Amino acid sequence: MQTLTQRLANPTRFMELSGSVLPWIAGAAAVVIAYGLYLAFYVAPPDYQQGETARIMYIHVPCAWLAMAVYAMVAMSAFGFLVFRHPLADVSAKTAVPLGAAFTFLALVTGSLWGRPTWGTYWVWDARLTSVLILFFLYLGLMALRSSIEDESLASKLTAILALVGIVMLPIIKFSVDFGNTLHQPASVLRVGGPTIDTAMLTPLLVMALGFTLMFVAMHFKAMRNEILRRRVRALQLAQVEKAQASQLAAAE
Amino acid sequence: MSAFLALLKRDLMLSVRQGGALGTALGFYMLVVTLLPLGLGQDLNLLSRIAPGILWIALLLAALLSLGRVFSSDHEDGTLDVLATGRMPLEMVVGAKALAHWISTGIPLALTAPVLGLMLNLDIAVYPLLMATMLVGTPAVSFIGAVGAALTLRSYRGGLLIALLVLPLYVPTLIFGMAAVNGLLGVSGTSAAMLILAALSLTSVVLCPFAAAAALRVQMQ
Amino acid sequence: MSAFLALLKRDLMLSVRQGGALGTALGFYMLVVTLLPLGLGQDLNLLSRIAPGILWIALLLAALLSLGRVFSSDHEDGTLDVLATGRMPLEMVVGAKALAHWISTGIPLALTAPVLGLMLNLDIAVYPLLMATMLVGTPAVSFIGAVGAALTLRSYRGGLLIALLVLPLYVPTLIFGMAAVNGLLGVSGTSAAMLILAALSLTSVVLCPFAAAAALRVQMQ
Amino acid sequence: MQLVAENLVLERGNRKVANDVSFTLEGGSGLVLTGPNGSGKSTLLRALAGYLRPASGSVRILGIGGSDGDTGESCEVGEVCHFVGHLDGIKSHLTAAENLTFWATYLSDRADSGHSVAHRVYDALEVFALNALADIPAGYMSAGQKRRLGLARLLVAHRPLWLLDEPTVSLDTGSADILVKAINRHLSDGGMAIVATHLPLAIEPARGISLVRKEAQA
Amino acid sequence: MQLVAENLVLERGNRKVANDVSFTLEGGSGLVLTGPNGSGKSTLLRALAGYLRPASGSVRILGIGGSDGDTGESCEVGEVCHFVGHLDGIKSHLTAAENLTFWATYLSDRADSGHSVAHRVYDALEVFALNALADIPAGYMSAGQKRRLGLARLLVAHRPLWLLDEPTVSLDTGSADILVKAINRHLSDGGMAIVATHLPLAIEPARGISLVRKEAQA
Ligand code: HEM
Ligand SMILES: Nc1ncnc2c1ncn2[C@@H]1O[C@H](COP(=O)(O)OP(=O)(O)OP(=O)(O)O)[C@@H](O)[C@H]1O
Ligand SMILES: Nc1ncnc2c1ncn2[C@@H]1O[C@H](COP(=O)(O)OP(=O)(O)OP(=O)(O)O)[C@@H](O)[C@H]1O
Ligand SMILES: [Mg+2]
Ligand SMILES: [Mg+2]
Repeated sequence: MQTLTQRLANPTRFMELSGSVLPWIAGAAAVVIAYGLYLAFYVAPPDYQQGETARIMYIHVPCAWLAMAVYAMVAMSAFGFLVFRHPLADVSAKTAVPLGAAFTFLALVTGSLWGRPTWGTYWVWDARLTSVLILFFLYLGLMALRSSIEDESLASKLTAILALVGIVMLPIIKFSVDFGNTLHQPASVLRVGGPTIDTAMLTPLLVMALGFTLMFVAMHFKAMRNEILRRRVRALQLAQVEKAQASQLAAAE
Repeated sequence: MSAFLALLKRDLMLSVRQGGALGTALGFYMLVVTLLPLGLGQDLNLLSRIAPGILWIALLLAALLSLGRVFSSDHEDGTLDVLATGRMPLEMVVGAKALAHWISTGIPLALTAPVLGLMLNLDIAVYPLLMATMLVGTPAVSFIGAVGAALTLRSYRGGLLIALLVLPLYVPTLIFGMAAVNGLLGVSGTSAAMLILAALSLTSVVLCPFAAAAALRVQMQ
Repeated sequence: MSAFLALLKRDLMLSVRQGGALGTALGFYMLVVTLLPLGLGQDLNLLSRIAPGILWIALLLAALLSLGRVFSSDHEDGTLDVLATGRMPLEMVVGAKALAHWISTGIPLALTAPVLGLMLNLDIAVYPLLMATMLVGTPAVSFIGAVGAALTLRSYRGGLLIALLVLPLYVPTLIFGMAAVNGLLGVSGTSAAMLILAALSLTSVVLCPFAAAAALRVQMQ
Repeated sequence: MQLVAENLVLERGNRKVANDVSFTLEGGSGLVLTGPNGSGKSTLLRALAGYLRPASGSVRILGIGGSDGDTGESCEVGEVCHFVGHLDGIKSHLTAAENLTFWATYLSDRADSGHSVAHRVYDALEVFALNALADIPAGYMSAGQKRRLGLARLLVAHRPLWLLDEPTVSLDTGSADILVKAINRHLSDGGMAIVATHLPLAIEPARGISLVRKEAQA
Repeated sequence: MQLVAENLVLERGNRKVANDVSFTLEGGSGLVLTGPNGSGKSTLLRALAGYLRPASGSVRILGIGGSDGDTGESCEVGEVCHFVGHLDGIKSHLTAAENLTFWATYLSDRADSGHSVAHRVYDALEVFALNALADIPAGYMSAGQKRRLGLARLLVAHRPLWLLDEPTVSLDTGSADILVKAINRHLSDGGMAIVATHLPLAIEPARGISLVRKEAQA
């Protein structure tokens, strides 16, 4: 008997299944984010130090979390592809990279925008900010390597290896606030010993985080479906070229 | 002329095909700038003070290192031999390839500098001037670099050896580029520095192809 | 074992023959450090303050860029195919080549740093520590770099693409190297940073050959 | 000693270039691969050497190991073969002798321990008429001289299986004869050789396999 | 039209590899260079193409230029020849058609203005049986396919003189025939061809020059 993952890993099954759940996930993401925004702007109190600007947090923090979570997912997919040689794992890794890069970019931009009023500058070179920037470069490296190789299956394997090597950076980013002096807030939610943040702010934050995660899942499914279709079209085209070639060669000989 | 354009077009095409030359040079540029604060500490005053110099030097390195295989890849697969037959002189071949390098690398690098300036806390007022000096100065970078690439055609050390040969030749460009940006010399001094920079670029565009072609010829035996 | 030594010896021999690998990396190192005062102005206080960071970063670049063709030159002339036959696993091949790179480039670069420190007006008291961190840290540079070189075996962007892939991975080495030199953390902090640096090097010596060999294998089809 | 290839299916960029190739090669005999350009000779050789993973099927070599204490079970082909492809594996900055000395040390096996490295290198240079060029950097050699140097590698270390991809390219007739003699001597010593070629070669005893260009497959 | 080589002395690394070579080649006829490995065939061809400066002697081509208004005086051989050496001059990142299109544009001469670039490329691909591979990157081709693509360059632009260094390397017999036919057609159209080869090739009309290995000279 096949396990659930095995059944899901069949591209055809995946297309059917993702096709039917995609609208629901997308809808849920929209609803949760809308509710989260409502909570963030109308219910949550302004920060006693930073005032209204603190509301950027409800976008910034989910983006920052996803930036790291997506990389973990890319690495897991890469592992799955290298070990089990399953094409779907590669599709997943390939399509998650640009999304992860986008979330990282958003975390950087929202952070910078927030930094201007609170720290008086768009950018400081502390460990946390720099390490997120480095994560962004890792994503860029994955994309650059993949695009630099013409042979698709080769490109997949090489990027998978790089993704696995890069995973050593994740703990460094996560714990960068803990060593060295930094302007950035230390973790107050995802920390050993439970969150230290006020519930009035924690709830909207968690709702937004959930909404963003759902949004990521929806976009990832959509991108994966596109990629699978693209590969099918390519295979068909190749087969046609092949046929034409074969008949031509036969005629030539 | 059509041969010149064909070569220019092919080189630009290859620079796109072969794994985004552009993206890589830009990525290198950004990474070098990112590493600096890690090495120097995060003192923003310090950083904004050294920013223009750092940006210029990192640009020189990124442009230079992407030049490495401009000729040697053509030499290794026999293309250079064929390019040397026909009526277009080798000097024009060098010109086309250096021009392609400027378009595909020099210009984009110059245009990225402001973004990096932001991260180094560089005064926004300096951006237009910085970009202008870079746009005016990078032709010299590409054409002088081509001489280095030609000289190291058959050397296995490629990239680094070129750097060694060519970086000293970049000193005038760097000095006048910095002089123009820093505006140490006042407004009239700035425009004088820009003029000199332009003269440097023009001179290298005219003279370097001859040196590079001569270097290629002796190595094509 | 004799195969490992034979390969190590050949790589060292080639690095001497092929136009002085060593000289080139050193020359690059020196040039970058020399260009800095030109770009930054010759404020000696400023220079001596940024010296350790600059020396480390320039070392990373010089080491990295000399790695570019470690595998690809062997690939292009068919040597890699032959190295892969026989009983020595590809992991050991990678190990031998990375080790050769460390010996021929990493160590000399670390030993040159004080000379350049002199030019940057660096406090003499810092020299032993600076050299020690570099000696301890450079194995990580060579072995992590080998992964980058293996990943870009067939890419035509060589040098720069490696830099893009590998520089982010050098960040921990750079950070702890700087932490150890700056002694910001006090004596005990310095030795802790040194230990971490050594751990980074050891880990990369052990793990990187596997990643690099895997990358080579998929490209040797 | 026996090389067994079973139902090999080889793919290049998602296209099948060999479908269901099976053969057995006994120690002491050769196999000549022929076929038009693009029919998959090089691909097959690379798959046999283990560089290319077959889409399905297997290659095994049986009965090796008497000499170095293996169990005599099947083992990886890559470990017991010489592969000479389109590229020579020669460093142009090293002299002919240095190139061969490196390969002799790197590739040497317990079976070679009878002869010193220098001795084996000298013999190999001798056979391929390269002694006059021993101290000349390979970068200064003509195409055929370089090819001969690449082939001399076959003699500096013992390997039961030789995989040769168009070995006579650039060789003059005299050199081609030398090569054929070396192959035949290897076979008569109980070795095996698989040679892809477009020219008729007097390899004995040898069977031939002729590859055809594959039709398109979905 | 006439190619005149007079008293050519060629040196490689301070060693003479050709001493006092002289010949005249008339339009419409070929010349086949033979000789053992290292006898200087490639060196002679490179000297004719102008890559290598002869230690003494001269190469001139006379009577070219009726077509493009030159004075009919002698001119540089490099400008009017096709050179195909051991390397193909093919970019593996470009497809077959893109490679040829580039060469057709780059090399085209006034004599070619009758046919469009696309047309010439199409014809050349056709002749060398490469049309099926037109849109495949050259990096994916087999050794022989790549060689054929390198040779197809001969047909995308007109040049009176062809210099070919072992052009049949890696070609199967069918492809070698195609090449010989193309050379013979070029000769019958009044062109000239100089071919270095180790195999007998049916080039007509052609004289042969056989080089011998030079003894070491101080
Ligand atoms: C470009 C600049 C910034 C970047 C790259 C960045 C990055 C990050 C990252 C990666 C996290 C997730 C931390 C974790 O879960 O451990 C985070 C969380 C957070 N950031 Fe930022 N940040 C930036 C600027 C700012 C600024 C200016 C502020 C406000 C002063 C800020 C406030 C926060 C807060 C409050 C959290 C939540 C911490 C927690 O509760 O776990 N960030 N940021
Ligand atoms: N770059 C070089 N530097 C010094 N000597 C060289 C160089 N290239 C070739 N030679 C020497 O010149 C001689 C002639 O070489 P050439 O390549 O012309 O021979 P060839 O007739 O083409 O041989 P083959 O049939 O092997 O291709 C050889 O002895 C060779 O060693
Ligand atoms: N790296 C590659 N990627 C994709 N396809 C390839 C690759 N290498 C070869 N091919 C294709 O595989 C087929 C077989 O190629 P192969 O090199 O095995 O042929 P061959 O029999 O050795 O030909 P030749 O006689 O020309 O050397 C060819 O059609 C070729 O186009
Ligand atoms: Mg082949
Ligand atoms: Mg030759």
